[in-house]
Amino acid sequence: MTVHRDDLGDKMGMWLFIFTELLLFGMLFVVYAVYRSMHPEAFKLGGDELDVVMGTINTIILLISSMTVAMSISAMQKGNKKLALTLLTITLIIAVVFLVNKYFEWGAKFEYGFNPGAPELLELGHGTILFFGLYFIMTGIHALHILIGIALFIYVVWQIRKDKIHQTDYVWLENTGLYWHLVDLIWIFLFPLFYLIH
Amino acid sequence: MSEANNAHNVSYLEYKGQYKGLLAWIFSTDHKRIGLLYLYTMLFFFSVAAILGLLMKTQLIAPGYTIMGPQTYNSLFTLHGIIMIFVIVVPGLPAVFGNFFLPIMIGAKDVAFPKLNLLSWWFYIIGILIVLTSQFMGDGPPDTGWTFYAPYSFRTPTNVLPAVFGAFVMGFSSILTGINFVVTIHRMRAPGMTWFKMPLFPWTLYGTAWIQILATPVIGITLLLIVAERLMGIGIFDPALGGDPILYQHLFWIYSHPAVYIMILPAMGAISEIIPVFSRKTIFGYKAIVLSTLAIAFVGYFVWGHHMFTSGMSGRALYTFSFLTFLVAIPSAIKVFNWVSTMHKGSLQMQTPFYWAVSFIFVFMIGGLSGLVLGSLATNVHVHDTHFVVAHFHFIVFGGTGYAFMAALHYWFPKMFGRMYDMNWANLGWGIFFIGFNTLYLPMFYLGIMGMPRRYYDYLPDFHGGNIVSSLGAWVMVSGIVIIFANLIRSARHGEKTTEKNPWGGKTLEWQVDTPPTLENFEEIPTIEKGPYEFED
Amino acid sequence: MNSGASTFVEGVDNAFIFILGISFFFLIGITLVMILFLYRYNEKKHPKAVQNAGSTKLEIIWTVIPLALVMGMFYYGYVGWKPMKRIPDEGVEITANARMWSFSFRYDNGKVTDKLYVPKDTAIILNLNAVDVIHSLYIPAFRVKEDMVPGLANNRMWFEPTKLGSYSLFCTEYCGLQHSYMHTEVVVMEPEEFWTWYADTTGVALPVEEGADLALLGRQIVESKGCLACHSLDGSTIIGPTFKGAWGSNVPVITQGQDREVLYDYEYVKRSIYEPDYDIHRGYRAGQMFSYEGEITEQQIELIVEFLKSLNE
Amino acid sequence: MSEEKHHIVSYRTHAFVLLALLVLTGISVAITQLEMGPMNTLAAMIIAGIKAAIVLAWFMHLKFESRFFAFMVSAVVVVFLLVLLVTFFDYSYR
Ligand code: HEA
Ligand code: HEA
Ligand code: HEC
Ligand code: CUA
Ligand SMILES: [Cu+2]
Repeated sequence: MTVHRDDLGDKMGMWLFIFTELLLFGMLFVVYAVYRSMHPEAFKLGGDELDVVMGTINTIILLISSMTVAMSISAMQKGNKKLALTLLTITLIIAVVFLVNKYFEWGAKFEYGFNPGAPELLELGHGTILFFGLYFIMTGIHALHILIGIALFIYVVWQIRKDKIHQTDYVWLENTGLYWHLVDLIWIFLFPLFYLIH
Repeated sequence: MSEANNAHNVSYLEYKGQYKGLLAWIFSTDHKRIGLLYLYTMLFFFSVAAILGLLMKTQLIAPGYTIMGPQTYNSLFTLHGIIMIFVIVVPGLPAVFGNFFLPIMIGAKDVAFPKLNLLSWWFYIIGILIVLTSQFMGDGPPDTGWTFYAPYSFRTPTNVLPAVFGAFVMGFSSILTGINFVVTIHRMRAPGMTWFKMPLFPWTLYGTAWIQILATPVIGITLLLIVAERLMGIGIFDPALGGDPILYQHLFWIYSHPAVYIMILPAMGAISEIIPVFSRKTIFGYKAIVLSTLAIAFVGYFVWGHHMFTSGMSGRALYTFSFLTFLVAIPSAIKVFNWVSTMHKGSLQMQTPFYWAVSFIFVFMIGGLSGLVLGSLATNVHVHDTHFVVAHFHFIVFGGTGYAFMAALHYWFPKMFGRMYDMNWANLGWGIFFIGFNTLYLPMFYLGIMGMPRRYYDYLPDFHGGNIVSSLGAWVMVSGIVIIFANLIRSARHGEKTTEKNPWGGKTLEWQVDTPPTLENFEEIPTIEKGPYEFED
Repeated sequence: MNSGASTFVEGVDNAFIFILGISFFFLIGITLVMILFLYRYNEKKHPKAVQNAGSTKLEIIWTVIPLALVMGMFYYGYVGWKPMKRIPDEGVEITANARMWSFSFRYDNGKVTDKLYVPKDTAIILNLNAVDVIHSLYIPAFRVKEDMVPGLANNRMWFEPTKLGSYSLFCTEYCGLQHSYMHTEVVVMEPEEFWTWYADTTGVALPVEEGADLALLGRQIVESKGCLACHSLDGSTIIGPTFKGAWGSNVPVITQGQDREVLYDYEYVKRSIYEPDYDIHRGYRAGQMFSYEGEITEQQIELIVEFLKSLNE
Repeated sequence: MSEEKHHIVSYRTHAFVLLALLVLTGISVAITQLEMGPMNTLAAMIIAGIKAAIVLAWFMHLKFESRFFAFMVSAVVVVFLLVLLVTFFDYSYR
């Protein structure tokens, strides 16, 4: 069989996939909006329990990582393999740092008994249960996407080393980049909705 | 590669690749083989689920215990619904005929992502297997109905998890098919095939693919939330923890209503192919049909609330949804009118696929018009969750999608298998089936108007009469189906061989390639100059 | 079918007639046209097709006319439905309680019944309540139906019966094993008759006569409250543990995560009925049985206990 | 079949984009510390929307891709917003 190559088609496929992800999270945002409209007070109080500093740090590093990925694509287009690899490695490290932060954040919440099903939480009233339920579900699924992103980056780095991804064929890198920006996009909305409401 | 195995002249059925036997199929990335994989899987599970339906009807032939207890009955309609919806009619025509014919009809050698295509079949099979494990594990088969309504779905002790998770995995399959088709249609049409020279079946697949992409993730996350609810007691839908069970219904139907258009659009596409060919006449109102397809796909996204008219939603939401529901009925009406007009002054060839197509229009009208009764607020309150609804959706899902599937199967059969079926048996099977079908489902409308609720294992004696007729109809219909399937299966293996490229005189590309198609479909990609249905005077 | 049994019937049936009328018109019309075509333009009679690629005029016609018709349908549906949502301020308020798998109706004076008794020509307002999962209250003769959603505030429906008699009342939202047995009746009475019935509250406190068969009375309660849907009398497990031979046994239970054994006595039965999730019988699931507090009086529990005792003989 | 031209975005542009995003993040954190009632959420959402648009346009190259991509993205956003709106026909009037 003749192997046919269609970068634009591949990119289009990736975008379509991103749409499914957007709607998946979109529905969680719908759920969030509904419950917030029912329990505005509890959601404010819940927001106060979250650590704004931690959230801001994570936002900043995620944005930085988005830039490094975008830059690595530019580097690849210019044929600068080494720079591309360095930038991707930085991204990977940031992704891991993000998860470490998340781990500590979640850990603290578990300690206070805000995790689903904890007896302390059950006493706090419906709004708070819903807030933390959503918090864990939404940041949890987001974290899962970060994990997938990490796996994709490892693969891409490996392929670049083997010169399977190179200056004239880098659609994998581009698509992985798109995926990573999606993760960033979602966080852009998660962050104010959970951490910043007062 | 030896001469005999040249991709250009060896039929896809005989091509010898890397693997042999069964493996040559389940690891093949050829869109035609994948189409057949879906077909076989579906025929098998259709038979299973159909037998479940038959058992239910047998139970309902008389009030009280007939052949099973309530727990069995409840798990039967659950499994019946899950299989019929998620395994048969949602993937249905796109996965079988879309995979097989979309690339050929637009002049391409394969879909855009052949490996993804195979992966999607694997997701499908794995999803089915997961659903099936729910039947055999400790706590008993799930008994929630295919709608998994909260909070019952996490109160019941039965195995809801695997069923929900299996449906979730099948969602991936649906999404991947959708992505594949959109990219294929955008990027791989043969030179000269502009959008408005594309046949109607690919058009409907395009609309469907968009719904698959935009709606399926919704059911994905909803089912995941049910899983989270059962495993962790997270409280999103649990009224005891503050959750709102009605929100579950919103999310469920935000997917499942568009899903009914996933089921019907490709069916309409197949009918739009068959009618012009057997009328020897170009399709009437090509553009109107295309636009109505897109309109259904778009508006269909915003009418989900008509499944929830008695759920306790706000009054304003109720009439908004009712209004939108009526709007979405119009494009379907336009299609019906165009089909009938296509037959006007044609030269009608009375052959099996055409019988199926014409009877499709009839049963689809009944199903669709009963949808109008359901879409109107006052009448819906009375017949919601009664057998009227059951009749509506069997008429439109089985009558619509099912009939179109049969029509498509009889239409494309010679091309797919390079063999012909026995026309007389096929027509006989169709006749018996058609009679049985109407005897089975028409009484359900009556039962519903009289007030017999659905998902009732047992009923008051008042409803006995209608149920007897209906149950007898089920048995008539089975005889029809058995004849049809037996004929097709026999013919696929031993039927008369044919290499005739164009047995029905169609004008679309699939009738210009070899029978059965070669591995790469086209020796040379054709350049398109004419529209798809240009029959000469 | 029971035409005129409530004030809604007319509006709903008008919508039915309007929609079904148009539907039959199109169904029969289009079918006849198709049959005519099959006959007239059969290839034998009409070997040469006449090409015609469409007509904008026709497309517009058959977009606009059906659009007008469905707007008519929407209108009739709206008109027939609107009064159902306009709940009057004055009327007899009754609280309808649903649970797996029985209805009970509580009147303002504390009377609780299994059937719904209502006066004719009076607005009846039902406050809908569900304990466990979603149920739905459906009275076909009155053309009313509304889901009973657990936790949903202000969940109400109303109707005004206009004909004497008794009519079926179904649960139409699937709610599990015995969903199809979750039905009862509405009894429409003359207002005077209703109010006399209403004032007679002797049913609230059971008149236990001297020498009555207590176990039999207990059995009647257990049957009417739907306990037997989950608890068998023959030793088998349905959803909950069997009643057979249970009295006086030592039950292995889990109390707030602690394993322990308790004696199956009056206290235990009472707690199981009022606070079922306090002690969970090992091997069974919490959250299946919901509290009957307010629905079963202590006096009734005594009778249930008599019945349980009788099962040991 | 890669006949399309590739637009290479310069490192400088990327750096500016990041700077803009960080500034916007700062603003949104600052603004939400003020007591403005429901306006808080509105402001935060508007800023998040701007940030998202920036990421889509530059980092995700929508600005340099064929117009059809941007059209698809807006269509999806519109569908999502309509779903949200229609859902609130129920919740706003319960
Ligand atoms: C293939 C699937 C399919 C399709 C295409 C449809 C099409 C339609 N459906 Fe159906 N529906 C289902 C599958 C489908 N449905 C299923 C599975 C359920 C039940 C789910 C469950 O609860 O388990 C359901 C339930 C359902 C309900 C909820 C019932 C309830 O539970 O209370 C409603 C309510 O509005 C409804 C309405 C409609 C309408 C208005 C259409 C319209 O699109 C129909 C349009 C067609 C026509 C109008 C006929 C052709 C036109 C003419 C003959 C010309 C004349 C026309 C005019 C004058 C307008 N459907
Ligand atoms: C594609 C969709 C589809 C199809 C085709 C069918 C087909 C049938 N269904 Fe369907 N049904 C649903 C989708 C479908 N159903 C859904 C979604 C529900 C809702 C579930 C829920 O409430 O959750 C439902 C619910 C439902 C109920 C309602 C249960 C209730 O509410 O109480 C009933 C009751 O009679 C029923 C009966 C039947 C029958 C008798 C058939 C028959 O038409 C089947 C007839 C066909 C045969 C009997 C064929 C026999 C074939 C063979 C023996 C094969 C031979 C094989 C070879 C030669 C290879 N179904
Ligand atoms: C929906 C199902 C259901 C219904 C209806 C139901 N129960 Fe139960 N019941 C259970 C389950 C499950 C358990 C075991 C779990 C537990 O201990 O809470 C149980 C436990 C009990 C127990 C403790 C028995 C033991 O062996 O531990 C008693 C007593 C009891 N129920 C009485 C009743 C009575 C009286 C009624 C009717 C008024 C009733 N139940 C209705 C499901 C039900
Ligand atoms: Cu209660 Cu069904
Ligand atoms: Cu629908």
